[in-house]
This record gives sequence, C-alpha cells and structure tokens, in this order.
Amino acid sequence: MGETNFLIKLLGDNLITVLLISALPLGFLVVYALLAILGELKISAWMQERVGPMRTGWKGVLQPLAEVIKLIQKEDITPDAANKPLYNLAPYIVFTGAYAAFAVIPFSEFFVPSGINLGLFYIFAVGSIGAIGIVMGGWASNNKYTLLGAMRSVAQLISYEIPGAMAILSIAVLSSSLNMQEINKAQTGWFWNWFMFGGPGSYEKLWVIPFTLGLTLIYMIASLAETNRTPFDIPEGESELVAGYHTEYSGMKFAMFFFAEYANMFVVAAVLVTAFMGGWNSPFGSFLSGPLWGAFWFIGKSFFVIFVQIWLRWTLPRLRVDQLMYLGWKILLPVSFICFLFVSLFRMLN
Amino acid sequence: MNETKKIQLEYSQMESDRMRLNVGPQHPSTHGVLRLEVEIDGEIVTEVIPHIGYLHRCFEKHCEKMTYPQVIPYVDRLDYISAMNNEWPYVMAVEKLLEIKVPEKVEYIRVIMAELNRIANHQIAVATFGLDAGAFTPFLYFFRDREYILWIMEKCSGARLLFNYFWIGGLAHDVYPSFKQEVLDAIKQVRKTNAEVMNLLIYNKIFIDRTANIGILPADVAINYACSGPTLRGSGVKWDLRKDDTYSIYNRFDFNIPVGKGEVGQLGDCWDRNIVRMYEMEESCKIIEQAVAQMPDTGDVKEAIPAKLRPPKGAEIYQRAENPKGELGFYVVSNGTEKPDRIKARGTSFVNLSVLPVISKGYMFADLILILGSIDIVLGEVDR
Amino acid sequence: MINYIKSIWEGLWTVLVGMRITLLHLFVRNVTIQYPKERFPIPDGTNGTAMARNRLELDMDLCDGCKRCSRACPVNCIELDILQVAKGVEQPILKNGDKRNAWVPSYEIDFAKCCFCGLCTSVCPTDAIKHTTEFEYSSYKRSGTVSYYFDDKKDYDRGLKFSFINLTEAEIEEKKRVLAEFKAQQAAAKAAATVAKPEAQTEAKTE
Amino acid sequence: MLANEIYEILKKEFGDGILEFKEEAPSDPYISVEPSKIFDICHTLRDSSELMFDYLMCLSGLDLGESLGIVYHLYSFKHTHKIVIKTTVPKETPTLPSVMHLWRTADWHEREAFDLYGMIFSGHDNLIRILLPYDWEGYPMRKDYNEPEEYHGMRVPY
Repeated sequence: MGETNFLIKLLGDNLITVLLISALPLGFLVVYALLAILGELKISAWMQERVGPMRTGWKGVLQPLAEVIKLIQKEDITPDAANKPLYNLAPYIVFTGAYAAFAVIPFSEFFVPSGINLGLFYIFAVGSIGAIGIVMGGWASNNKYTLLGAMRSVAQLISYEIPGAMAILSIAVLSSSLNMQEINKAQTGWFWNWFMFGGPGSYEKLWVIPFTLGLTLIYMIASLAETNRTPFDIPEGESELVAGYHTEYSGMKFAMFFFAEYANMFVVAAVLVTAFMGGWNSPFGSFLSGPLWGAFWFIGKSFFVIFVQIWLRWTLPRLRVDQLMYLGWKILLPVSFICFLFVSLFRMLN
Repeated sequence: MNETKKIQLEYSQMESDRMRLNVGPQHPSTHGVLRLEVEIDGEIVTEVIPHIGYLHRCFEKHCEKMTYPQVIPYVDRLDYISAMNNEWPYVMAVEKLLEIKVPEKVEYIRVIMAELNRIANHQIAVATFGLDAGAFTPFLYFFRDREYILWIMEKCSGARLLFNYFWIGGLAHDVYPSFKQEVLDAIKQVRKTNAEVMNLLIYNKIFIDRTANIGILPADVAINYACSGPTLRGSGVKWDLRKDDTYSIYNRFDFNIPVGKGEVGQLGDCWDRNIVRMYEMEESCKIIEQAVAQMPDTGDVKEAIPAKLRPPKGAEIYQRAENPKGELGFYVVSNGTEKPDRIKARGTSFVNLSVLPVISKGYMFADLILILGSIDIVLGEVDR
Repeated sequence: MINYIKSIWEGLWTVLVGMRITLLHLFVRNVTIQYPKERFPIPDGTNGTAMARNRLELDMDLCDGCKRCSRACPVNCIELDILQVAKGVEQPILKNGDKRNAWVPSYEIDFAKCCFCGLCTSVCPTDAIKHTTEFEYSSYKRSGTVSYYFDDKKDYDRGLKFSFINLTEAEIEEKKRVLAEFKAQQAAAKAAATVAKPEAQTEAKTE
Repeated sequence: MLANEIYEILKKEFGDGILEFKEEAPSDPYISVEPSKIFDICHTLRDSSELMFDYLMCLSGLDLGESLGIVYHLYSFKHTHKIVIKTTVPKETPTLPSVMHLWRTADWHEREAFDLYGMIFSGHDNLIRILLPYDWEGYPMRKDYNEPEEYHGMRVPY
C-alpha cells in the first residue's frame, strides 16, 4: 500500500497520516466544488450568450464563494410535519455516500487514499448510499412533491446501476483487476492505449474499439443518470416537481445536497477517466508524465468529463420517467451486454 | 421509443391509492397563478380540475365605469404578452359601432405590429414549452430575439409590454423613419434563430419523445370545446380568422395557414401544436415583409380619431380577431353614452384551457405540464 | 429491430447536433447589457420615435388645472385641486403665454396606481404633463421616492405619491384669501347690482 | 346563409318560441327567443344540416335592468355563417336550460355567467363559481350589486 500513497511513505503509517489522507480529498472537494459551480454558471451563461455572474470579484469568480456564504447564513427551516431525525440526517447521508467514494480514487501514481483491490466494486457499493439519503429526505419532508422525487430517484438509480456496472465489468475483464491503480497502470503509454480505444495491444484490437467506445458512452449516460443530471434530472424535475426531493430543504442542508451532487459528478467523472481514459496517464506516452503531472492529467481529464456533463445539461430537454426506464432497460442494458460479450471474446482470443 | 401510448384509466382494477396533488397556484410551470387539482395514481394523472380566478381583476366590471378609450389599457392587460393583438379586436369593435373608416397607413402599421407581436408571443410560447420539457437554452435564445421586436414596439409606442398603441380610429403615435428597416432586420434575426431552434429543440429526439403522442386533441373535440388558434390548428383544422373571417387588410397578403400533420406522432398532439407555432412565425414574417413593401409612407395616423365617442344607443357588436393564441372576441354593447354598457371579453386562453381536463387524463404527471404548456395560456386572459 | 436501431441513432445524432449548436454559441459574443453601467436605448421622442412612457413629470408653469388628465386617467391616479384666479385682481400667465385661469394648490400622482398608459399626456392641451425616460424609482429611503418641491415638506412620506406644486403654503393661503376677497367683492357687487336693478326698474316704472 | 334565412327556418320550426329578429347596422343581426326553448333551438341550430352551427364563439350574460340577458354567438365551420341568439330571463327566477351538452365550451362560459350574473342553467353538470371565490356572495356584474365591505377580514373596496 505504501507505494501508492506518498503520504504514508513520507510520514509513516500512523493515525495522523490516516486522518490527513482522509481529509485531503475533502480539501480538494471544496476547491473543486467552487470551481465546478463557477464553471456551471459561466459555461451555461456563455452557451446562452449571457455573461453569468459578474459582480463578485473579478468577472464574478467569487460567486460560488458568495453562494456558499449565503447558504450558510440562511435560516434552516424544518417543516413542522417533517420526521425530524430523518429529515435532518438525510443530507449528511447523501454527502457521506458521495464522499466515501473518494477513498479509492487514484489521483496520481503516488496518491490514492486507499488502494484497495476492490476499488471499482467499492465505488458502486457506496454509490448507492446516496439513494438512501434521497429517499430519506424525500419521505421525511412529508411533502407530496418530494415523495414523488424520491420515488423516481430510487427507480432511476436501480435501473442505471446495471448498465454502468456492465461497462465497468468489461473493464475488469480487459484489465483483469478491480484495483483502480492497476487499471491505470494497464493503460500506460499513448492515448490509444486507453481502454476507451480497446486498451494496449496491436492491430488486432481494432475491431473491439467500437465496443469499448460504446461502453464509454454507456457509462457516460449511466453516470449522468446516477448523478441526476439533465437529461436525467427527473428526481429534481423542476418543471413538474418544483425541486424534487430537496424542495423543503434550505440553508446548509440544501447546500449539502448541492455539494453531494457536485461530489458525485466528480466521482463518476473520475471513474470514467480511470476506467476508460487512462486515469493519470499522460496521453502522450512518457511525455509530461510523472507523479505531479499524473495528478494534473487526472484532474484535467475529469474536468473535461464534467464539462461535457455541463454541456449536455444546457443542451438537452429532460426525459420522462417511463422513457428513462425504457432507455435504461431496453437500450443501455442490451447494448452493454453485447459490448461486454465482444470485449470478453476479445480478451479470450488474446 | 414510440411506446408512449395513452394509458387506459381502466387498466387496473387493483387497489391503488390515489394521491391528490395541488399543482399551483405558485408552481413554476403553471404559467401564472393557475391551480390544478390533480389526482395521480403513481405517476399517472387520473383527474385534473382547473381552479381559476386567482388573477381575477374584474375587467368587465371595470369597463362599465370607463370611457371607450380608457378601456384600452385594461385590454392590454388581458393577454399581456401580445397586447397589440388584444387591442385590435376591441378597437375594431368600437370602430364598427361608430362606423369609422381607418386610414390606409394605420391598417398597415396595425398589421405589422400585430404580426410582430404574434412572433413575440409564439417565441415565448415555444420557449416556455421547451422550458417545461427541461430545455433552458432555447428559452434564452428566444428571449434575446424578442428584445429586438420589443425595441421596435417601444420606439413606436413608448412602452415595452402594455402598449396602448391602437387607438380607436388610429394609432397613438406614428412610426419612426427607420422603422421599416428595423422591422426587416428583426425578421431576419427571427428566422435565423428559428432555424437554430428547429435543430436544437424541435427535432431533438428527446423533445420529440416527450411531446409526441401526448395530449392528443381530436379535431371534433377541439371544435366542440371552441378551441382556436394553434390549439385548433394543431389538430389539423385549417381555420384562421385572418383568412376565414377576414378583417382589416389581411386579404391583401399571401400567406399559408400551417396545420398539424401528425409528423412525428398522432395528429393533434403537443408536438403538432408546438410546430404550428414555429411555422406561424415564418408566415408572420412573410406577412410583415409584404406589408412593409406595400405600406404607404405618408399619411396621418391620427386623422380618423373621433373627438366624441358615443356609439348609438343599443348598438352591439361581437368582433373577433386572430390573437396569437386563437380567437379573441369582444362583445361590446353601447348605451348611447361615452361609457360602454357591457364589454365581454371572450378570452382565448379561457376557452382553450377548458379543454385541459379532457386531453390530460391518462398521461403521466410530467406530461400534464407539457400539455398545459402546449395550449399556451396566459392567466391574465383566463381570469380577466 | 430496424426502428430500434434507427431510434438509437436518431437520439445520438440529434443530441450531437444540439451539442454542436450550443458549443458554437460558447464562442459568440454575449448580448447581456450590464444594467447600471450600460443602459437600454430608451426612446426619448427624438428622431420620430414616441416618448418612452415612464415616470410622469408635470411642468406647473404650464398647468392650468383643466383636470383633463385626471378625467382621462383610467385608474384615477391623478388628484388635483384648483383655485380660481381672481380675475382682474391678478393676471398670471402660463409659460406659453396664455392667461392662467386657475391656480393648482395640490397636484398628486400616485405612481403605485399609475398604469403608464399615456392617456393623460395625450389630452393635455398645454403639454404640461409629460412622460420622462426616468424609470428607476428605487431609493434607499422611502422619502426618496417622493418628489417634493419645498424643503419643509421633506417628511412627506407617502409611498409613491408624487406631488407637483410650485406654491408655498403661505402663497396658497394668500391666493385663497385673495380669491375669497375677490368672490366676496363680486358677490357684493352682484348683490348691489340686484339691489340696484329693482330700484332702477322701479324708478323707470315710476317715470 | 344570411341571418334572415336562418330566422325563417327557426320561425317555421319553433313558431312562438322565436320572438324577434332584428337586423340593423352597426349591430350584428340577432334573433330573440324564449328562454325555455333555448336548448331545443340550439339543438336544431347545431344539428340541422343546413345550419350546422358547430362552434359557440361566445356566451355572454347581460344585465338589462329588469331582466338578465344571455347572448349566444354562433358560427358554423361548414357554412361559415354566423348568428346571434338572444334570450332574457327575469331577475327573480333566472332559470334557463343549459347548452353545455351541445357545446362543451359552454361549460365554463355558463359557469362564468352564473358566477357574475346569477343565471341558473338547469342541466349543467357542475354549476359552481369559476372566477370568484367559491364562497363569494352576490353576483357582481349585476348593475344593482353593492360590493361588500369585507371578505374574510380583508377590506374589499380599494
């Protein structure tokens, strides 16, 4: 474990190091969330020929910070009819689910908080905790709209975990590992060694590229659905459900939901980058590679995926519940099975 | 994904709990203060009861205490996003009672203004419909373009939304010199954005899936409910007051009446109603181009404004005109004084909304919002 | 099956088309007007455009108190009192040279009611009441929303009611007194005339 | 078809039910009818092959002082002709048959007329107030209506 975590090497394996390691992603998360919120505001604005926030700081760069401060200051309302323990607990559970996934994300060659061998499996396991929080919040708010949002959210999560898991499973087949670090190492080299393009190999891998690309797309779509982003934001569904499961939340509790959404965005982007886009590997072979460059490439690629998520959000309308199910069960699932089958065949032949 | 059939309400004899949900009056997608009492079975809407009147401001009662010109600012506030079109039937009704002949130039300016406002209205209608479906970006593209139209109207009338521009017998103000050129520029921009939105939103697969095959309004039901405008034309009925009960100078222009064809789903679904609006914008552009070419440069827009407004006692008239939303009619009864005895506004949205309970049963809750969006109501006109 | 694949393809293709459009818009110049720094071009009546219908402004030196604006207003937001000019005693003239027939001791426009229809300006015979391009009513103090003429009326705190007068209270009292005197004089003259008339008549009869 | 021809047809069929026909510019030509026969007359107007009035443009209430008037503006898609039907009911017993089952659009129009003028449309399925609150008292569009001072503790006159 030591070789994957420079902090353990540096400070030794003791309690303080462990605490430091678990706190480091949180620090990263806070900075990232501010950047992502700013990105969301600005990118959406530019796409719509607006300028976005302009008043806080230079060109409005401090806007996310101002919003966080506003949310902290806001009055925390608990509805009278709500089930108070569950209502208060829900946002923290959602956030815990999102944050727990950071334990196995390999930020660099020499830094992964916990390099367990079941990394991908673990992410899928803790990823579902969020749904519990959403149902909790939706049900405990004692509001019909939040209840509808919570119900939709669970249905959505269940249907989209399977295609997503199929896509990840094929990566496990290709790399014969579930350890995120091992998967990254398997994709070293130029960008055509990424699993998106069939992984390392010579010309005989060409025929498998459509399937791995398809799996990338499937995981991308499934991850959008898992993070409740447009076009799959039906649990929030602002045009019919007002704000979905977090209608009744305000202040810091709402901020936790918000924070968790952005954390989740990063988690799914990180998984996509790790599994399909070479993780911390430089796209240009050994050029610009190294531990720090690794962190740069990893975060850079993740941000690109997040940019695509934002881009999609401001382009597409929202799907309906039954169409979401249709897409999940009748399109993504069969297609992912087919892709998985061919990827496995490719693996067997080599 | 064309499996979005209307779910038969008798589909199940299961013991299922139905939930009553109040959508509105402060709901983001009811286009105003409309309250829908919705009964849902899971996600499926089993009953819709509209409760209106939250914006009732006694328009008809007010009118009885106003002189004829004073009614016009109130008329503006019926369908406040197409105020020019609202003024027109009222002004025409009073002009007919007084038997005033409106100057040629005024007629042309009225046509241009009404058509520009029709474009502005349809832009909002399509934009908010997209917003109901979750697409935010086309909304802002449309609002950007609408601004050019509103600037033209502001320069002519002095107001951006509630114009009070059509006066009985004339106009409040003459157009400014560069008016024609600016109108043509605005049309160019409208066409450009429409082409873009066609690709970005209208023919997007998700949008088609969301809006096709839902809220199907058969033509006979639409006529029986007296639906009009794009709501009726979306059902395939080729009926437009500008052509079929022609008024003003519309017979001088060459334009088509777009109708729904069931291109991607069944005839009369939400997508059809929406596409009719998109095509109508193009037709309005054509009318405006012709009107700008034919419009006389000289002429006094105020010459026919009467000094005394006293229609004969007992005279009454029902004048209707093609509002962007459909037929807007004013039933004006005179009692020989300068104040009307009775003005009844036949609100287009009021009549079109009454069909909502019929066409929204058996669809999903998310569809209800879209169906409501597709009939394009303005609560100012529903509640009056 | 073909339909199935076709629908997937359509879905992907139309999404890509949409994404292309939004991506291109990323590089288009924005159209936002940064409001307090930049402003809308508001038509101000020049170049043949109409006057923007925003806040009303009254030129008291032109107002003759004919009350047409108040009658034309559909929402009754204009309230004014008039005081007749004591003709012969004083001969005030309006700015445009006409004889003033009335003093206006109070003229209030309630902008909370005003619907900016422009009917009052169109009926005004002397163009005393006019719209301005001023549309920002906001102020940090309530009294800031009220236009007042004299310093001693600073605590005139009545929401959006704007008052337009150019007479001090003392002047108004003075005018009232003058008018009352004038009227009394007139009445006296009239009474004298009516008294004198019968006398004259009787005299004539007797003659 | 012209208004006087429509009048002839109706007169032939209903005789005494048709009271008056008036055609006088600038007003629209109208036919006055007995209120009790309104449903049958409208049924004929809608279904007779030469009339075919399938579109109820507008249904308005009127206060004529002594009595209440109801005006039907009809239009035919097929023949593109129009007619105005008028009827009056006394203020004390303002009852007349509903045409809601002929033209569904009359549903809300009749509710509005009931709401504002207080006509009772017998045969209407759901004759409740539509624009005013459900517990409002009185019919405000009547000329002799006095507005209440208070509604649920809120001052009414502004």
